[in-house]
Amino acid sequence: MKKQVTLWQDYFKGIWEINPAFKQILGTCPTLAVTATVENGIAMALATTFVLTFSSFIISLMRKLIPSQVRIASYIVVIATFVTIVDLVMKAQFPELSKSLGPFIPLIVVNCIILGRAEAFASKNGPLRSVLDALGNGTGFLIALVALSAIRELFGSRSVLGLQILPDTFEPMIVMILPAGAFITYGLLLGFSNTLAERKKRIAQEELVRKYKPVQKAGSEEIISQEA
Amino acid sequence: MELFIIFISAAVVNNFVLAYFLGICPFIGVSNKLSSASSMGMATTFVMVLTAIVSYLLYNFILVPFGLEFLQIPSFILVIASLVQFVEMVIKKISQPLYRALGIFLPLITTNCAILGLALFISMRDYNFIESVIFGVGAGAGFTLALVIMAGIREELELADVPKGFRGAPITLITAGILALAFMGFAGMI
Amino acid sequence: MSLFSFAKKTFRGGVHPFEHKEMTENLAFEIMPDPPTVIVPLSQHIGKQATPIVKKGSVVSLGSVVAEPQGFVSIPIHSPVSGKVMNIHREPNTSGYPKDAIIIQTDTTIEGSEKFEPLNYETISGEAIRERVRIAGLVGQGGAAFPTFIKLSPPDGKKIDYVILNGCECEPYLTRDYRLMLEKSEDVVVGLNLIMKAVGVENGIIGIEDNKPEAIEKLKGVATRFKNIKVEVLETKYPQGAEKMLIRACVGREVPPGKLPMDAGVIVQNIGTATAIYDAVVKGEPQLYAALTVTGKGINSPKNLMVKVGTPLQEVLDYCGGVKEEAVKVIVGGPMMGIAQFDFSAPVMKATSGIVVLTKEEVNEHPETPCLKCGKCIEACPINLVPTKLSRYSQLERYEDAEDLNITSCMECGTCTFTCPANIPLVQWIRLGKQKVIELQKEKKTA
Amino acid sequence: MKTAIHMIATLLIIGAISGGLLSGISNWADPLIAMNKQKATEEAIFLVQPEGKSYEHLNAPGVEIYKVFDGSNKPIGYSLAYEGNGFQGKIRVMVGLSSDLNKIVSMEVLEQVETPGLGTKVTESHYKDQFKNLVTVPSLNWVKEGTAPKENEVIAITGATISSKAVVAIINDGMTKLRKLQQGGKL
Amino acid sequence: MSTPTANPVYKLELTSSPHVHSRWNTKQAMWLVIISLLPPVVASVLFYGFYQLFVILVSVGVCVGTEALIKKARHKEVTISDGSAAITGLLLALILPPNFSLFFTAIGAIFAIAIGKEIFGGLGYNIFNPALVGRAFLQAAFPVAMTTWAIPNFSDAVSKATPLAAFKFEKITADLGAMFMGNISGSIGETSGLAVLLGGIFLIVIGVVNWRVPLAMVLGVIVFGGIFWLIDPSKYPNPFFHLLAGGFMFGAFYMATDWVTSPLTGKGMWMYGGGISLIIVVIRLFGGLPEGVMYAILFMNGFVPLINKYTKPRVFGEVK
Ligand SMILES: Cc1cc2nc3c(=O)[nH]c(=O)nc-3n(C[C@H](O)[C@H](O)[C@H](O)COP(=O)(O)O)c2cc1C
Ligand SMILES: Cc1cc2nc3c(=O)[nH]c(=O)nc-3n(C[C@H](O)[C@H](O)[C@H](O)COP(=O)(O)O)c2cc1C
Ligand SMILES: Cc1cc2nc3c(=O)[nH]c(=O)nc-3n(C[C@H](O)[C@H](O)[C@H](O)COP(=O)(O)O)c2cc1C
Ligand SMILES: Cc1cc2nc3c(=O)[nH]c(=O)nc-3n(C[C@H](O)[C@H](O)[C@H](O)CO)c2cc1C
Ligand code: SF4
Ligand code: SF4
Ligand code: SF4
Ligand code: SF4
Ligand code: FES
Repeated sequence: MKKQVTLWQDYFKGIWEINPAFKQILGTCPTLAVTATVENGIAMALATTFVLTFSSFIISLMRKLIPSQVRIASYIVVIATFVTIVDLVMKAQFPELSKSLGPFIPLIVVNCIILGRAEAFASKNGPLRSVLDALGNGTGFLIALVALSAIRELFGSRSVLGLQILPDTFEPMIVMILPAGAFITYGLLLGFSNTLAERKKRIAQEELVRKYKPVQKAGSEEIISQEA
Repeated sequence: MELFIIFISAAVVNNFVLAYFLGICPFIGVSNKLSSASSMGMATTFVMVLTAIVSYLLYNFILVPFGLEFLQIPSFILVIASLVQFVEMVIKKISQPLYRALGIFLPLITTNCAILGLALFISMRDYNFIESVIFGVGAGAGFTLALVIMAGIREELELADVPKGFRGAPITLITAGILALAFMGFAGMI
Repeated sequence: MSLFSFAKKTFRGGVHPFEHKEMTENLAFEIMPDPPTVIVPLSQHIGKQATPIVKKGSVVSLGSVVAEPQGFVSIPIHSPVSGKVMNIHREPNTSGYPKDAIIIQTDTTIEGSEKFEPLNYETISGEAIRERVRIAGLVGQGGAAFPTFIKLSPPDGKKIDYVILNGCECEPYLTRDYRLMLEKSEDVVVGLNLIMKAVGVENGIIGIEDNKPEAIEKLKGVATRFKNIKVEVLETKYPQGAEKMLIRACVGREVPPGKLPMDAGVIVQNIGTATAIYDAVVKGEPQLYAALTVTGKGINSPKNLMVKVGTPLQEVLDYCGGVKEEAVKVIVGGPMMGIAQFDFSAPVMKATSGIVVLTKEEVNEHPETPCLKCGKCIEACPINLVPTKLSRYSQLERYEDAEDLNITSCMECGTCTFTCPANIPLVQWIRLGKQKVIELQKEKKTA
Repeated sequence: MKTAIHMIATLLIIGAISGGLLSGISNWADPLIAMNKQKATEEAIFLVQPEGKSYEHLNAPGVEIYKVFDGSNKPIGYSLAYEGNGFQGKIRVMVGLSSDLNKIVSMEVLEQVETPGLGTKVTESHYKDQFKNLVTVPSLNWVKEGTAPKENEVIAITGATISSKAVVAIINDGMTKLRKLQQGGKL
Repeated sequence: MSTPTANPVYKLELTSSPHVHSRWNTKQAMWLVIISLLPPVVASVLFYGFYQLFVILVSVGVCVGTEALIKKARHKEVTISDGSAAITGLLLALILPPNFSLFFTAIGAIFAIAIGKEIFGGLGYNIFNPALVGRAFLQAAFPVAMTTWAIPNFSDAVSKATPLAAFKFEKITADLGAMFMGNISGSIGETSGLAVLLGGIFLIVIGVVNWRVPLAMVLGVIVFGGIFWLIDPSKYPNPFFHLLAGGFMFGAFYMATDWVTSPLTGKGMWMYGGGISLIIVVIRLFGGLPEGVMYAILFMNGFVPLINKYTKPRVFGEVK
């Protein structure tokens, strides 16, 4: 029973608690670069998840065999191998998509999410948990990329996933699919998610104060006003 | 003139950070203090130039002749990793103060996609040797420029009343967005 | 504007507040009658407070010594009236912190007064001048109340080239130095000559702002009789009277941060200090009077007064017709550097130069907004600091950054606060930060 | 010493496995990739020469030029691939030309990184259709909207004058090179 | 120790020195800027008609409203009466093309205040000029609408192209006299050089605007533009064309001089003004875009913190 819980935990924490794009602020470059359309965003997230999952799996299997001095180098080779596989497959089967993602597929190699999870999790845990962790982080990354690209595509091209949503009278805001729009949208999303998280924390804290100091009403107010 | 254009294009018009989204992590991570930003910029520029040279040689004299292009990604990344190690060792030998200034930034550079991106661009665009070097210098200068501007702004913002949730990465991204708007003025100059 | 003023001698920066000197500049000094009681603080100077040599109930005569100096940086204190010692204890003080004081009830029936032997200023030796200045208990009249005899005894090895008399009176409203220069021109110049003799210096300069043409005229006339004394006309600008600025304007030297004027080979004394030296040497009088201006739109009849040291502020205000209802501030000193008062039983001291009573309209206060980065404070700071950053660092308790930006060089002239359109209390924050930085520096030294 | 051997051995083994795996996959992928590329080029060549049925890659220095033949193997003209700077970056075009090089059959934009919604309008038909039957002598020219174009002129897109101008300039550039080749009898 | 006999008769303030203050305050400076903008406002209505007044009203209204909302949401004092948001709105409207959509205007105004100003903490903390941030956003979002010009009233011109666009794309140099009076197309506020000069000189004379920045820009553009003109007068326009064309004057007097986003020190202001003019000339002569004043000012805004840091004045008495 307990094990069940931790396994779920391994998967779910990647979605919000340690969401790579919103909490760890890793993998920023692809997050910004490929989110002009939802299609690209999803493709990028899937490619990343693929590499992340397989390399986590392999690295977790080999974790006891690799001497720690050449740890990073070995990880990089493993990751680079999977990235090359993705790159070649995409080029062979989806030439259009491969073109629009540009150099960002090869760059998955240096995406810090992958090396980060390899170092922080896969090198210390068994294959099952590592794969779940990788899938969780991949899902978190996917959610973030979809959120970002949906906003950008909606305002920048009036559509989501190629389907026109906003009416023709709405002039598309080209800036949203330009670098500036990417930075600003990501910044705003991040800011609002932080604000939300902070408010949650504050409310929880107030709750605690109220619970444990039911008599000192004035005192609790003071703490709140200090927070604000 | 061609070389000058490559330089300006890499440094300003198609700035790696603000137009190509490469090296955003160090851009966000190391831009909170001016001193570390300029050190990081210099270290990265140095590694970029070396990478440009080595990856040009590797690609054109080993991978292509032997039909090993599919090993491009693993070999580039290994080369970069060993280059950084090598640079670290050399700096440690020749100058302790420089090592202390740059030391902690060097390992970070290994996982900096701007460097790998640079190597990939060089092979993709068929630059010749001199062009590759100039491209490396330009990209490094552009990276340093963006990093240093941002560090200056962030030191200033520490004194500002930025909403709590927006401090740190969010305001940095938004500032980068406005900077990217400003850099658009240089479009079409290449 | 500042483009056209390069011809006149001055320093970089500064501001020009409304002067408002017209209220008192044409009023001659009146001598205020002795008050019923005087409160004589034991510390009216920088340095250790003096030790009382009288007790409760002692009878003292005018000019007799009531407290002896304690240590080197200290001075004796003389009784400003004849009377009986009522008590010796803590009393309110114009500095805002209560201080030990001797309270004397005036008794005009007590006969006699003590004076020194008058000396001939042409034949007197430097040594004798210094000794007279010491026993007469003179302190600088420029505001800091530094014991004057110490300034007159520079350590061996320091070569002093100039003595500058500070006749700027750059604070708005105040006209004490101006009236002294007009009414006692002779004493001022002779006083300067005595200072030059005491420190063995050849060159004397009297620096006067160009808003005081009559004083310039008069002193130039008297100075022609003396070799090596000249009058420099300076641009009217606050804080022209600050030592470092004055030295820069008159002789073009800059006193480095943390150094004293004598390190630049200059000694600066106030006009009032010069007349006090004259009185002590030539007339043999210890310092019993404070010359001061009582002014501002909040006082009924502004005056220039000679007031006995130890007179409570309330007495002085009452003598000048009392405070108007619309007054919002009563300041001892000038409006730029002075200290706002809440307790009018605090006494006038040796170095008190004025009491300014301001109304709301004169204070010109507006709500504070965040810094607008207009740069006016930087342009105005005579020390070339960056007040906006210093105050913000101090506010955010980033004292190390403040130290790096030389917060300790600030002379707290208040020019920055005066000029700031955002109405930020810059110097107030800087003062706080400066104290903290100095504390931290001390801690570091002892650690 | 033992750890050193261990280290090197590990790396070598990982490297060998990776190399083997990749060479396998690349053996499978390379022909596909090459085919994709080939197909794309071919499509473009015939897109600008609708009558074309076969082509021949001419070996000309500095330009990518194809001679195009119709069903009866009669040469009907050329397809020229050429590139130059647009507003944001490189623009690559394919131009179908008559055999005497004096007329454009049709024009296609292969690659561009112009601003979406602005410069990308050069790929839309109302712009590129203007190039059909355009006279290339003495050279192409462009005019602003509201002006009647001559037989060698195209109307620039409002808001994307720079990109429109760039396409014209790129074609002119390519034509200059071609004419030199033509004079040298190399076509 | 005696108890202090606090005087009950007077309401005394016990703040520390200095006890007097100059006539300057934030609100007054801002309202003076608004007054100084009257000539360009009048000129815009004269040249392009009454509709422009609606654009101005929408822009000002939305800016002020956005600022009030954000301050409320952050539980801060609502400070719209200081006039700074109104200036942003006014300036934003004046640098838009004639007959601009009111909806787009509102979007620009929201962006200017929310992203250009309040996200940095509001008045005094923003790094970039809010009105220009708003315009740069609009330019990038709706480039076609932002480059659609109109022919001003009283003009006998036939082309809607701005002098800069005409120069860039057709190599036509406009008549300098017409450019000064305003008989040329352009953004509604920048059209008349005369009106801008009137307001700008007013600001300099009353001391709101520091003269160094406009002077540095004017000298800079004459020098940098002049160098290219001397190199090849047939290819590059004469420097006075640069001076009168586009938003140069408007930028130099009203926008580069924004206290908040320009350097603190005199030396810094020279560098800043010079940098702006260099970038303007480079963009105009070599860039893809016809005009670069907005980009140049925004770019140099980004440098201001660095400039401030390295032009810190020498502390009095310190030897370097
Ligand atoms: C901001 C500032 C303004 C000053 N203005 C004057 C002034 O106007 N006149 C003056 O005599 N002293 C002024 N002083 C004091 C002088 O710096 C200096 O201490 C004094 O002239 C020394 O003379 P003393 O020892 O006789 O007082 C000022 C000091 C400061 C910090
Ligand atoms: C601790 C201390 C020691 C001083 N020592 C001397 C001295 O030896 N010689 C001298 O001429 N002035 C000396 N000064 C006086 C200063 O130069 C200066 O005149 C005094 O602080 C008053 O300046 P102000 O009125 O500008 O504030 C000393 C001041 C202080 C605070
Ligand atoms: C965000 C942005 C993107 C732009 N993208 C393009 C572009 O892709 N192609 C182009 O020719 N001009 C582009 N421009 C340039 C302007 O639209 C320029 O003013 C226009 O090309 C001039 O054309 P006009 O004379 O029809 O106004 C862009 C401008 C901006 C602000
Ligand atoms: C001289 C002066 C110029 C100004 N220029 C601008 C400007 O160009 N754009 C703007 O949004 N606000 C301007 N303001 C208003 C205000 O300073 C600006 O909104 C701040 O940047 C907000 O923090 C100006 C204010 C002054 C005093
Ligand atoms: S490693 Fe590169 S891709 Fe990954 S987040 Fe860092 S900078 Fe971006
Ligand atoms: S009051 Fe201040 S400014 Fe005036 S003379 Fe005295 S020290 Fe100087
Ligand atoms: S108070 Fe200090 S910081 Fe302010 S102007 Fe005077 S010396 Fe400069
Ligand atoms: S004078 Fe005030 S508003 Fe201006 S820069 Fe200094 S602190 Fe800021
Ligand atoms: S106030 Fe003008 S010089 Fe003192």
